[in-house]
Amino acid sequence: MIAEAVRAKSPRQIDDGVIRNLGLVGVLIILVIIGIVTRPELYSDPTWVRNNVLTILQQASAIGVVTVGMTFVIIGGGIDLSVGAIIALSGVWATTLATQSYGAAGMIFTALVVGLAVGVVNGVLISYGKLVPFIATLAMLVSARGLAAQISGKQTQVSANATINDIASTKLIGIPLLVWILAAVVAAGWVLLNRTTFGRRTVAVGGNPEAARLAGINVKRHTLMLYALSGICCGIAAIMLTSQATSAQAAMANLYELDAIAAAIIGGTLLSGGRGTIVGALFGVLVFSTITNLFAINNLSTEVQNMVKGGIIVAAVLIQQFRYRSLTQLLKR
Amino acid sequence: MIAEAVRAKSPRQIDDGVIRNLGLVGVLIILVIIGIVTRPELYSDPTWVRNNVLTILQQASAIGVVTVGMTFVIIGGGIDLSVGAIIALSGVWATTLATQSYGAAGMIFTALVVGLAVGVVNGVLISYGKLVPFIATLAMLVSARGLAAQISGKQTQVSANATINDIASTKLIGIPLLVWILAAVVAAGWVLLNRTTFGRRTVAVGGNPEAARLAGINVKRHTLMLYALSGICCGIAAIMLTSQATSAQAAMANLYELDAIAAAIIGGTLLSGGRGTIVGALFGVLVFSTITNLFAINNLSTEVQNMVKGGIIVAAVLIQQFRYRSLTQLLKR
Amino acid sequence: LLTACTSNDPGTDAQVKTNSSGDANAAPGTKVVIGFSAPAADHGWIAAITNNAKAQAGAYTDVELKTVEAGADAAAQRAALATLIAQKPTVLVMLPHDGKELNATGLEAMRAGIPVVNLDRAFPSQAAYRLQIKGDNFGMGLAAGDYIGAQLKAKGVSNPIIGEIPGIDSLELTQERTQGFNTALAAYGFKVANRRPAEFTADSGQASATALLQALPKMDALWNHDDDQGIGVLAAIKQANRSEFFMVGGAGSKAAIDAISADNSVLKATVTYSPSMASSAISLARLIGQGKGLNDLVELQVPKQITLASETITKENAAKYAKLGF
Amino acid sequence: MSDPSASAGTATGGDPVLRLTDVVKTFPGVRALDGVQLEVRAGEVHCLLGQNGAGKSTLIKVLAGVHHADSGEISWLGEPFAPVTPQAAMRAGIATIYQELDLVDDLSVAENAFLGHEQSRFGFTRRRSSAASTRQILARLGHPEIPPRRLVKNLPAAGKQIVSMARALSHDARLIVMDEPSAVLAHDEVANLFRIIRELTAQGIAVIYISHRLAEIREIGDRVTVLKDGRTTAANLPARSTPTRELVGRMTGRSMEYVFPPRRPAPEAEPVLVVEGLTRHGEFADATLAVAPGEIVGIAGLVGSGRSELLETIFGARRADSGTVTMDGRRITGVGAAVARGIGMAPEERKSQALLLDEPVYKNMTLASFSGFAHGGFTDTRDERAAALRTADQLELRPRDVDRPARTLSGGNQQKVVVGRWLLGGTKLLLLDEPTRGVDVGARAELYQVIRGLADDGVAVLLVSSEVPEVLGLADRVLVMREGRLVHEAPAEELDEDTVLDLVMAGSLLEGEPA
Ligand SMILES: Nc1ncnc2c1ncn2[C@@H]1O[C@H](COP(=O)(O)OP(=O)(O)OP(=O)(O)O)[C@@H](O)[C@H]1O
Ligand SMILES: Nc1ncnc2c1ncn2[C@@H]1O[C@H](COP(=O)(O)OP(=O)(O)OP(=O)(O)O)[C@@H](O)[C@H]1O
Ligand SMILES: [Mg+2]
Ligand SMILES: [Mg+2]
Repeated sequence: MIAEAVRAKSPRQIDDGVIRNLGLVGVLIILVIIGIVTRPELYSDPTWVRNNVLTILQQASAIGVVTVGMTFVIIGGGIDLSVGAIIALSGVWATTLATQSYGAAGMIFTALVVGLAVGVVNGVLISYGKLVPFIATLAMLVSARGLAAQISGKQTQVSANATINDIASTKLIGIPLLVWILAAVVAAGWVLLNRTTFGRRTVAVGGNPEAARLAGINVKRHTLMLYALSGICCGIAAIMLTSQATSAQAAMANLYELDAIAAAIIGGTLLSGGRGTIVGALFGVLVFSTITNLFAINNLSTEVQNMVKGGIIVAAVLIQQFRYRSLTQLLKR
Repeated sequence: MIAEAVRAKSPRQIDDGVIRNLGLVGVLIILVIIGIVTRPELYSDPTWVRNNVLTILQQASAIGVVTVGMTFVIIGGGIDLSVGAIIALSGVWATTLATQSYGAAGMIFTALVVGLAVGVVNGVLISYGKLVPFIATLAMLVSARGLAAQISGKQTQVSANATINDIASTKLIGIPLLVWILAAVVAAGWVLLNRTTFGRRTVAVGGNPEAARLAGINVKRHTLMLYALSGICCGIAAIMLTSQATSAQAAMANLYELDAIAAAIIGGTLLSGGRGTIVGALFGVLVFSTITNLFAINNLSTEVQNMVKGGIIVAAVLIQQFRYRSLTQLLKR
Repeated sequence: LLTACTSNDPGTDAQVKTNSSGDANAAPGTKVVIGFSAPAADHGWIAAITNNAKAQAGAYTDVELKTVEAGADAAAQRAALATLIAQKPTVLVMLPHDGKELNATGLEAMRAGIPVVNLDRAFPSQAAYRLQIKGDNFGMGLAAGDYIGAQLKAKGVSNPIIGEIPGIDSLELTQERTQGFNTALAAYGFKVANRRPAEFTADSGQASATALLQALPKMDALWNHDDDQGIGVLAAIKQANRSEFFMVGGAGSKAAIDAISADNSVLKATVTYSPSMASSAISLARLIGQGKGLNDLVELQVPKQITLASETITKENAAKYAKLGF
Repeated sequence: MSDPSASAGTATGGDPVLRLTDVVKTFPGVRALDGVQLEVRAGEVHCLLGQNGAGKSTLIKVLAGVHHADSGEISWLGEPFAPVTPQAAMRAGIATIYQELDLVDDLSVAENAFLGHEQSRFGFTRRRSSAASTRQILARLGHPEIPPRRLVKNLPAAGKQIVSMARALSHDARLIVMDEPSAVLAHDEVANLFRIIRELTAQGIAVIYISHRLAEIREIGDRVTVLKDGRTTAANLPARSTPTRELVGRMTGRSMEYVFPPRRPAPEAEPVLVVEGLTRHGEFADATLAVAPGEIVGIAGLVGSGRSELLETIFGARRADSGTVTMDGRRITGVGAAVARGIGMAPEERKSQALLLDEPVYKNMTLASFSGFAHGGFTDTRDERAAALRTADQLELRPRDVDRPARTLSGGNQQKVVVGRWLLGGTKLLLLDEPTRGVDVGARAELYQVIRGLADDGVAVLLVSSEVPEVLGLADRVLVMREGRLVHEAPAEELDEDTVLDLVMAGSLLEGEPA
């Protein structure tokens, strides 16, 4: 009987996602322990530790915002290779002399609108032009960086706007504004994915597009909106990065696409779509920025750093899988 | 009557792949026409045209070999982000002073073995370690480049071996040896995919791994072999590139993974696996290298070049789709 | 501080030298077609190289400049140069992606009878170029290390904590700079405490500097290889509220020189690696094309090798260098 | 949206709500609908009958706005009707349960039920209220135990079917179309379904019901329309009184009886397959059985009793917690070993477990045997194609075209491809899990002949089916499975349908489940 089948499976009640995230928390803890063991003198200073946590969070903020958008796109069955390029284009456009003359509001507005516009173009190409997402956004990557180089004359454009530049150094209740922005985007992303029709339809569109269509969902329009959302996230990230670097240039946010996709996947998002969690994606980003921090405080050379990094990523995923399996096993009893 | 309709001949008989490839040939022809229109004085010289074709083919040769391996991996339901890094590691390992002391054969052997070994590690992580291919090969990308940097001490290693260096300048029957190698790899790849049980398994494993497993195919072992195959292709490409540059370094073949994946997909390979063609992948590579050639003979600035390139890629895919649709329509009658 | 000097306007700050002082070489001579190729610019220094070359060529009535874009990597540059060589320019000026990887192309051009001016990144083979103009990467690190060593010694710091932010670490030029830096520091008995490479971009500079500052809660001196990424490095320092150390830059951008003369940040000096070498390369390529030599030299032809000295710009001499900033 | 005037009428006496005239729909190379006529009245259960590939699913997809008719007229509630999207059809009051499950695995039961028309406020889903509504619908469907917040991927196949039905009921529909809803349901579930259908028709809601099981049509149907090769060959036959001969004749163009091939006296032989104490915790326990060459052993049981899991574990596709499987005296440890020893399994879910949808039919048929056709690693597609064509003829595959992608076959024909795969190879033991699911009456008889023929040639067959008459008619020996345990074993001759049903249900009756 279905009744028994249903009862037999009750351990599943505890969400896969939650267990996976627990695994990532475990990975984070292990990374911190490695840090403590290797550099005890630093970790013995509470102020330093506090600052270190804030630094890690701050360095995760821009890429974290991008990853939230990316997670939506991937859950919806797509991929966005153009996020780094969108950031560059938004950042460069927001820091031209002309835009800067409109002040901070003008710059923020420009970055968001450029991000949104590029996202919409991606979305239209993919949903109505029927281009494979990989190809469409790869083409956009190339074009948007080209346009950014054209606009900036390949120069680093310094931001003269104190308000923009101050975003990166402002703190609220002791926590950097950038981290608040990340928190807000993650919270909004979580609500959007889990508590709105938009989010639920995203899962449907990515998980079973045919079923979504049969259920009367406008799959094309929804797909378009996902890329637009990713574009807006890139616009936000562009402002954050511009503020951090007090400048923008065509080569900024290099390879952010890889980092964002990797973070989303490590966080438990299925590359083929239909499943993923925002909190997991956040943890994915944190794992990467904690690894970077660990390398920095141990002064590893680039080549050793790279060799080790691959190993850590593999280990992290294996630990997470192991925890996942053993936990489900445990809960089954 | 259905029976009659069937006898009328199902158009599916004419392979989707063939029609798609016809579309890509169309794209190539259009690109050449653009070249003729923009630089008629060059195209009026038959020797130049002949040389230009050979140049395009030669530039396509190393990436073409990589793309063949990548196409197998993708058809088999995976992805290999580490191809560029494998090339770098193979190339660097093959050009250390120690290896060079074994002569050309030693260098070639080293490159192939290193490529194979890294591919096997990828395969083991993915099939037996159950890592997502994206993450496993991304980790490998980072590690292999790190190792290559370590081995080379971040120096460009010059090849002192005349045999190796001559590969790039040798011609057989007027056609560069590198082009012959590409032709051989493509031919072998085509036979392997379309005429052997290995190819059949690849399609099954990528198309429906559960069905393949239940049909008695050893999905894990096969997956491992696919990454090993990709690794060997990278080893071959490493020798080709080393010969062309008469040197190798840790940063060589940068972003080849993106180019190879893009070429495979443009050639009609499904990113989700289960479908793809070797000939299409070759055409995909040729489209990219013809675009580069077009830019070079028109001396476009990098930024304009990039802006235009995205547009050309989109247009190429749209043309191909259009031709695909109208051809199937035509054949329906 | 940096806010006043956006470099959004390429061209105006290009460095041009016309020999105006009644020099015989300045007089128009036979027409020279100069082929030029440099890697795709995605940061300030390379962009300045191309701009300088164009501006310098524009200053001569007898020079025609044919530039080809070098694309994304050595392979692309090889392909681009193949088409350029086919057009038989009088002289070829080339800043390769990688000197070793493009050595073969240099040889090919020389064999085809086209003198090659090899800019910045050296060809290993002597036969591959007619003239080599290089910045001094090792010397740059040496200069930075010397400045830092001297300053710290003067201050009487015995066991200084020194940070380093190089550019893209896989490049050989980065290696040479770092080696020079370490050599100079070793002379003072100092060494680098932490080294976080960036990617020649401001945002990567910010990220690397943030990591470095976190790893070194107290620091005495910092060398940042590249003033363009230095914009981000300085931003990170400000965001971290740190000022207990001083910083030395690299390359010599206008923004950096201005900051040094304003003396209101941790940036106290920068060691030059001037993109003006592109202007010089065009001038000398013209002379080679016309078979002329350098006036102050006894020899009748342009010499085979020129290595620019890396100079240290400090508050004291900043005014003099202001016009060379890029 | 129940219409009080309609609900007053008798089941067959309502006004016509839907009328199709000369509807044509072509796919590349196939005229799937070739002039269909259909009339459905309010409050009736209108059955669609037809062989696999006759066009039934295509017809209902035209109604649902998934496909668009090439020509012909549809009138709905007296108005011309041509739904452009599924949404349009739903808004017009037509809800559909598709033949292929159309659920989203990673959404909950409630979210699936209300997908596309979520209960929401300002875009925020109203989780509590939609859970409550879902619970209500599930209770109505006789399954209050399915938690609305459970992810659908964690439900067994039958549970998924219930969710599909819940989705149809969540719409305020005036016509509900059901495409083979009973295919994955067991006996008691079907009774449940019929109860709901009766409730619906009593409210004046019209139902179009598609099934290959004639007995069901007799029980629930009011009128029958028969399709053959995309055409209506008979319309509005009385469902209860039309003789089977006539129905089958109209479907197939020849007269055929629903008969089982005669059994031969079982040869005395040592068993090839021996299963001892096989256990997977939570699925089945202590299964001990043996199958001899030339013998057909059937396993009867309710949906969810663990039969599929048992079969898959025997095949090595799942790892046993304890117990052993031996074939010809050799242990089976994994699928590779099983296939190498000559075991073949036709799994339960053809789309996810068996088919390469984009590959041609012949490659699907030879998926387990292509290396046998190969010479030195090089495939021989000519031989493969020929062999596939022979099997296709055996199973009446239609269209008889082995080069067409499996995706374009009708549901029943896809099932034939999956079964055909194992008829091709030289298997010594065949594990068949619901081999006739969705297969039409005519082809079913053929399939029985083929299976019996194999047994006569010495192949051992272990068969799982939710249709008790099939198990009784085809098998030599029957095992009854209840809640993961084999509770009874007897020669098929000694059992009848009622006895088996009693044995099968005992557990659930004790638990007081609604019958
Ligand atoms: N998407 C498609 N492309 C091409 N042909 C198709 C497609 N869908 C269905 N067909 C063809 O249309 C015909 C009718 O198929 P349909 O699914 O309507 O049959 P059915 O009566 O539902 O059969 P079954 O009882 O097996 O479910 C078949 O020949 C089938 O192969
Ligand atoms: N994906 C799954 N994960 C864990 N347990 C499962 C899964 N699917 C089924 N089960 C368990 O296995 C038991 C049997 O499931 P299933 O419904 O497949 O049985 P069955 O007898 O083969 O029925 P049928 O084949 O008629 O649908 C159920 O009680 C259920 O608890
Ligand atoms: Mg059907
Ligand atoms: Mg089952």
